[in-house]
Amino acid sequence: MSMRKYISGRFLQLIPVLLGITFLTFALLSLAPGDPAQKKLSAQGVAVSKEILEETRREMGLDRPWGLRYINWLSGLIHGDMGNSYKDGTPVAGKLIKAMKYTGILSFCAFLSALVISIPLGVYCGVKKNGVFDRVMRWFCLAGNAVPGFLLAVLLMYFFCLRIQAFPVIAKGSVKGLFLPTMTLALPLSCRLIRQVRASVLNQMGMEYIDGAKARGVLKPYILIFHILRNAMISILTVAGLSFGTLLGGSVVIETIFMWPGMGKLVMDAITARDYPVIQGFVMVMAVIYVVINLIVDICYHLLDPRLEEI
Amino acid sequence: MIKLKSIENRNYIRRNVILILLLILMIVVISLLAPHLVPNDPYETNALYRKGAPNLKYFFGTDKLGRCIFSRVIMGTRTSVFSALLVVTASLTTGTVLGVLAGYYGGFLDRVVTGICDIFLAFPQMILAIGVAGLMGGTMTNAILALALTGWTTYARLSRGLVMALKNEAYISAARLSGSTGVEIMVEHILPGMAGELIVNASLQISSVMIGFAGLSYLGLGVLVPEAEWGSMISEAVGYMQQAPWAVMAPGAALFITVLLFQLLGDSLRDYFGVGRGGYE
Amino acid sequence: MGGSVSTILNIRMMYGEREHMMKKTMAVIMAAVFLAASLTGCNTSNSFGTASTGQAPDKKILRVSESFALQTLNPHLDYQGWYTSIYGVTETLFYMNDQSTLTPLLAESAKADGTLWTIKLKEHISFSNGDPVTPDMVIRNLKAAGEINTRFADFKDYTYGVMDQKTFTIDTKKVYPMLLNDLASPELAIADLDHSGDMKTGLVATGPFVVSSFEPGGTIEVARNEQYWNGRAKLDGAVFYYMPEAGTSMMAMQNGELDAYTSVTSDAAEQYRKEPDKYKLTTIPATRLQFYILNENRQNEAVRKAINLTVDAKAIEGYLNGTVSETVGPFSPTAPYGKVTKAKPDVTAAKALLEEDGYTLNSDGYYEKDGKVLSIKLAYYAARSLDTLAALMQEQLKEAGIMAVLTCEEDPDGTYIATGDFDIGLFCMIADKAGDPYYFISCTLKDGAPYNCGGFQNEQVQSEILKLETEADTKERARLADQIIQTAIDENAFGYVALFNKITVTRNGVREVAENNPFDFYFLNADTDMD
Amino acid sequence: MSEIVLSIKNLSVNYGNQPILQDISFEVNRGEIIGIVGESGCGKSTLLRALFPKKPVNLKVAADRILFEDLDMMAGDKKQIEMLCGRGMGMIFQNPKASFNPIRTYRSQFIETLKSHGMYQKETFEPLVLRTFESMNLMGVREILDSCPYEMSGGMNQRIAIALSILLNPRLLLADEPTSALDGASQEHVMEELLGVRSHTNTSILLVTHNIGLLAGIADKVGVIYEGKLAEWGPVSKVLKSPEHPYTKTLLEAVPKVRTADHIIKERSSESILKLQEVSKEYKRRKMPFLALSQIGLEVKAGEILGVVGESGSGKSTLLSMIAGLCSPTDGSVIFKNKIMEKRRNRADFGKLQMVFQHAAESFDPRYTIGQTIGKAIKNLCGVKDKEDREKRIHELLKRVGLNPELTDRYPFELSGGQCQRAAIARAISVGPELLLCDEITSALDVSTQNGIIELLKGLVKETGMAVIFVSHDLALVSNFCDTIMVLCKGECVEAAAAGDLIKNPSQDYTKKLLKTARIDGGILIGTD
Repeated sequence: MSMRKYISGRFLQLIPVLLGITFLTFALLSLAPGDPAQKKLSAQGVAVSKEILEETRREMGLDRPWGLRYINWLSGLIHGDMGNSYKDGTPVAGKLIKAMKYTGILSFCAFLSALVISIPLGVYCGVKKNGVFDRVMRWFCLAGNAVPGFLLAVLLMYFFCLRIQAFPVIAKGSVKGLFLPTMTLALPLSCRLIRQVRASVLNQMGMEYIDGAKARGVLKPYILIFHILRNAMISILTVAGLSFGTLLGGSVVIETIFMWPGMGKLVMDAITARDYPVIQGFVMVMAVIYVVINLIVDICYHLLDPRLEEI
Repeated sequence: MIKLKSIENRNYIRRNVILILLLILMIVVISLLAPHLVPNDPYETNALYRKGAPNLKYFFGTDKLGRCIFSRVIMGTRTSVFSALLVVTASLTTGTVLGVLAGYYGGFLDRVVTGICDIFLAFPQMILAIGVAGLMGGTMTNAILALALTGWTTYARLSRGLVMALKNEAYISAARLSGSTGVEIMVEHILPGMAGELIVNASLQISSVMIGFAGLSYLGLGVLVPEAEWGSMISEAVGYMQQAPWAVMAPGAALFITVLLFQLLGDSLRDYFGVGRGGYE
Repeated sequence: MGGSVSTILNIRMMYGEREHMMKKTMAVIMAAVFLAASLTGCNTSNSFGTASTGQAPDKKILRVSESFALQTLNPHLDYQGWYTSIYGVTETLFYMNDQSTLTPLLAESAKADGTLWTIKLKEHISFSNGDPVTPDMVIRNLKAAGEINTRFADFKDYTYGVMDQKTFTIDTKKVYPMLLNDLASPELAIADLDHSGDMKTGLVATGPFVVSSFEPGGTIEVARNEQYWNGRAKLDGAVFYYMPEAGTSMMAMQNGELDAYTSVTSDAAEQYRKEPDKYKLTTIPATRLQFYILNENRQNEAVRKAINLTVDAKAIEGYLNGTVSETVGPFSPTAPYGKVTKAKPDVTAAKALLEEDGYTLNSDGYYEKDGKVLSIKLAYYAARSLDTLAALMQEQLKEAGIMAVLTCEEDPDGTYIATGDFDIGLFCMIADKAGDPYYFISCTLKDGAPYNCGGFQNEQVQSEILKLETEADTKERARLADQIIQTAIDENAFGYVALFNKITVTRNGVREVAENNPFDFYFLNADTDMD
Repeated sequence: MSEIVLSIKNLSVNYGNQPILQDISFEVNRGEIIGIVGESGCGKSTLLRALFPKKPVNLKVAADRILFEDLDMMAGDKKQIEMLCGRGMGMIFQNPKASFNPIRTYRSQFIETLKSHGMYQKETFEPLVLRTFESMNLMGVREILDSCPYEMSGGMNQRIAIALSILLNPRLLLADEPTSALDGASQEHVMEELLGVRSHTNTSILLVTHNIGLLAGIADKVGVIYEGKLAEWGPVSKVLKSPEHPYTKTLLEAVPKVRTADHIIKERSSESILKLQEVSKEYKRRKMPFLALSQIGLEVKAGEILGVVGESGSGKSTLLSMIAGLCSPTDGSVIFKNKIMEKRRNRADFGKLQMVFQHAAESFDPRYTIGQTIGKAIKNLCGVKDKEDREKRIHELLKRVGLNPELTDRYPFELSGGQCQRAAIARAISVGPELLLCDEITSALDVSTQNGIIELLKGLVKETGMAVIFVSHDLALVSNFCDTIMVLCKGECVEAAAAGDLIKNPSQDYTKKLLKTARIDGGILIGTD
């Protein structure tokens, strides 16, 4: 199995998926009610006459059928230009990269803290199955999944910022500003991950080779780390990889509340302002990121479990 | 094959599942009889008693426009629970049918279905939901469509995987040899084999769909303002949380309990059927 | 991506050797590795953003939250001029004072005969880099704005002339009495086009403040313009954070991290009213108008009159607790024009009218005529709390026995405004764009106007509008405007409900942030101060 | 140290509250190999689990005395007993894959085990392993150590597991049916290895198996367990030659012996049921095309029983599924009653040709009763519409295969292995096929139930005159009742001939080797040729 051939194969698969997505988005956008020119001109509620509307629409190229627009958007893409945003004319690529940086950092920290929280707890619950701690954790995880993100965000902000003044409300861009959004993202994620870690640990503990190792008198910590945790990492990694994808989607709500100018916020504004190029660019970048994440998860999969050979 | 747990353990789990099902049934009944259970008209505004504390007339107090929160929560069950059930049944049926066909017949159909799945999966669910709801306008039907559009892929991939595994079981080949047609095999042998796993995922997805609705409402894309839906009630009340905390707590608690119940149902069904960890998102 | 693949490859080797080493139990090492990674993960992040500037001890820096952020500083593009004016960086030839009357700022005086306007600039006006403001630079600004801002496209067709160092002429080719009001719009700000570069990072203009740091789409900091032509700003500087979420601004204010901000939500306002010692709330009716159009092609005079009598603006103002103020005419009470009257809400009179018109009350309290219930279609869109207004109007109409059916549209201009498919059509727009009544009247009452979609036709009004187009004297214009609007109200074609309030919250000790000016595009100025 | 390694005095064991073993007493001397034999499910594996220090959670053990050398296993101090695992007693499992984590190298698992007992020094590790592997003639230490268990065959895994337990030089080795999951060749290697272990390190071995024939060549003493009791105990020659307990007698007869008496050639109509012409099948595994079958040609006449013998992986199941139409040949054609069969089979084709699978319980959908499944086959293929008629035919069929009819409403997991297989056969013959394919239908069963199934098959062939293709890895069993035998090795047909000629004078040496191993199981026992 040559790694390069596999990777290039996976990237080739990306092309049809990308075409599919961008075409779907273009169709969806053109069918949607709401006219970008109208939204742009009357952003501050000032009514606008018909001629000015027509002229702006022509300027933005909205008068041509969407099929045509799709094709020249694609040709633009091939030369690496994702077009300019309707809202302020700045190139879409720049905006996306800047937003990507913020979302990337937030997602990475949230993902890491979720792993740091859920793996030790998950393993402990798995090993001490149906103990007191395990039951408490089960209820904690079920509860953690039942709280909507924005409510958790506001409650955390209210508690941490106002009540115990631990963090400033306006702390965008600094380390302190990172703590609250990371926690708001990490908590629900780790609730799901703990359940997954516990399940895969239990799954591994039931395997026959564990009895084999015990029969040979192998010490407990070795069994835990090298047999149970190592093999369990495979399924933990898959679920974690998938959830990283949703994190990267930039949870719009958290980014709006904590003033974190990530991708979620960017696409949310773009949708309300019908900023088609930004939406297109976002969809494209997300598709690439998603495939890359799946690829990384698969590679780790093959490294950890060499049995899967059918590349 | 399904691993059947030791007998007395299964009775304990079965009792658990029935208990939770009863509680959920109670919620569904509340939502059905909502219009009759409601003490006062959920849409009637009362200027004199805005953001009023809970009292005998208004059990959970009133919101910004003086509407009774208790009756809105009761009415809210109908919108939240039914729309979540609608989304899940829609995505369950489409996803499973496509997944089973792709898994059983394989070949070209399989590539097409997985291709479509990849496209939809490349969208994070929330963003696609926001996209559809935002572009098509914030009505409940659009929100249901949006979440169903992204929900079906989980079932398609899950059922395809299960069918691939079940397809090579001996009793499937035996059934083929005893003359059952493809469709008969799918309906009589494969679907019952997967039913456990699908139901577990369905109940877990109901909870994530409800949270999804709340998120959409917070962004103003969920339900129209006057209509009572927990998500929009919470997002509206978060603004004046400090003056009227009950306005947030009541719908929040209702959503929390219902979602918790469906999670519990999913969890105990998973133990009952002894199925693996189907991914649900 | 290559990086991450190689790290994964050496995870496999790492497992290999560590197993051989086997010095300490692996559990300790695994936990340490995870903790270290998460900590480094966190603190690498502070290398990228600018840490928030805390309150410098000696300097007076005003901290403000704004719900809009600029990508570039070019004042002529779209509405960016509104914000460069809010930041106190740009100024225009004329400006609207608190009574929305036109007052000279950069310009000394202006007079017009027919279509030719001569404007004289003030003596000692200069840019923040010391260069004097020449008529030629002003003309280049107006032309530039005409080029890139479609709403001021006329300015690229006018002919300009320079008389001397301080005066220049504008020929508008056809009589256009509202030229000075246009010149007062913030989009026509005067900037030094030679030294502002591409206006991506800096801007040289005439305002009391200059841009010290600007992060596109994020925070902007301004400092005092030491070479300000019109005195000296009291503040040392100001910071404008981009905070789109109202709840966050409120918490920041309560947490002492903000000094002032505008467009305060009603919930936040109620919270601030609880602590008068800390916060000062100023609420004045601004220029954004909530009104409804009555469809004359669908409902007869009696029904429309009954509707106007039922809708109680005072009660609506009560419900929206402080975000809006009821209004009679479309313009703010302080403006010189728009002095009109309308009938007090009176449900019994409305019912009498309906019964007179042959309607009878049916069992569940709605009026019906020969078997058909009087049900009217109320179309609105879910923005600017029009949805709450629709719900409240529905309740009020129900008392008068009129069944209002709500339909929400995503895009009003594409639907009920264009097709006229409504009995009552709600809309919200800025009525007083630049201190002159003509703009609103031309949009809603003139024949063929975009928002005259309720079948309003009145010969006399049309002739008055024509006269208004060319009338130069402001008093005469006010009289004409009042008469036009009064006819619209009397004919029950339109219903003006409420004007959005401009609510500004300031920490005690903060003064002069244009909180009494009805226009949204004035905030920071030379007199702004805090202690 | 004392001569007796292990002495047990009336041990009784039960799972939860279900008694399994009662008053078992015996002693194991140093360097002695004890064989324990009994039907599957009689509790012989439970005996080993009861002796091992780490016991499954709900296993209750009571005994007057269990002494391991001089350590009292019942009352001794916990720590010392724990230390016995691996150091004092070694354990070899039935499933060869069970002893090692499949995706970690042998080297890391060897080091880990040695380290847990503080016996690991970096320098002496490799030579030590080299010496032990040599003593068990395992070649290529370095390659083995650096490869992973999933890359090795079951046999190799088992041998490496034994090597590892020897490294810890235990005094007693418990082997729980170490060879039953392996095919002939690797079975032989493992046996030799165990004998080697006993002679080199004087370790005593407690060997548990259901195949009494196996013990003949290896065990010093034999114990027979019947209904939880030690029915018979004594030196191997006495027990096997002149058994006292009736159960031991039946066990001995049930072992299939290579039939040397000449086979009576039945007169048969010459009508050929099935003909295969140069059929081959190619799979894509690990990118390289893998030839499962190449150029197989065979012909089966009505009423003929064709035995197909081959080790695991020789393509025998692929052959059957191709004939049944479950998968299609890459080239060559399957001709059934001189009509070429394509991949898409309709109901008529299935009617004439049926198959019975190796794991009977798995060939029934667990959610339907036996009656329902058989009923469906009748409804689909024989077109019997009304219920009573079907009910009657099901009862008749069950009687015919020797099951009492009220089993119709029982679920598959409520039936024993043998009963399930009989029900499967009932389903297959319900449509009166002209060709019955049997895919190792007896290898998962005990020896006694195995004979019952064979008798049933022979009866059915005599009655209906249908042809049977019987696939198995056990040449001795096949030689007993098949008319012709075909030997498969790695997808190629090595040799095919009438049963008698093939047994008497096999032409290929592969067949000779197969015969030799088959003889070891059955032959030595009785001493006939």
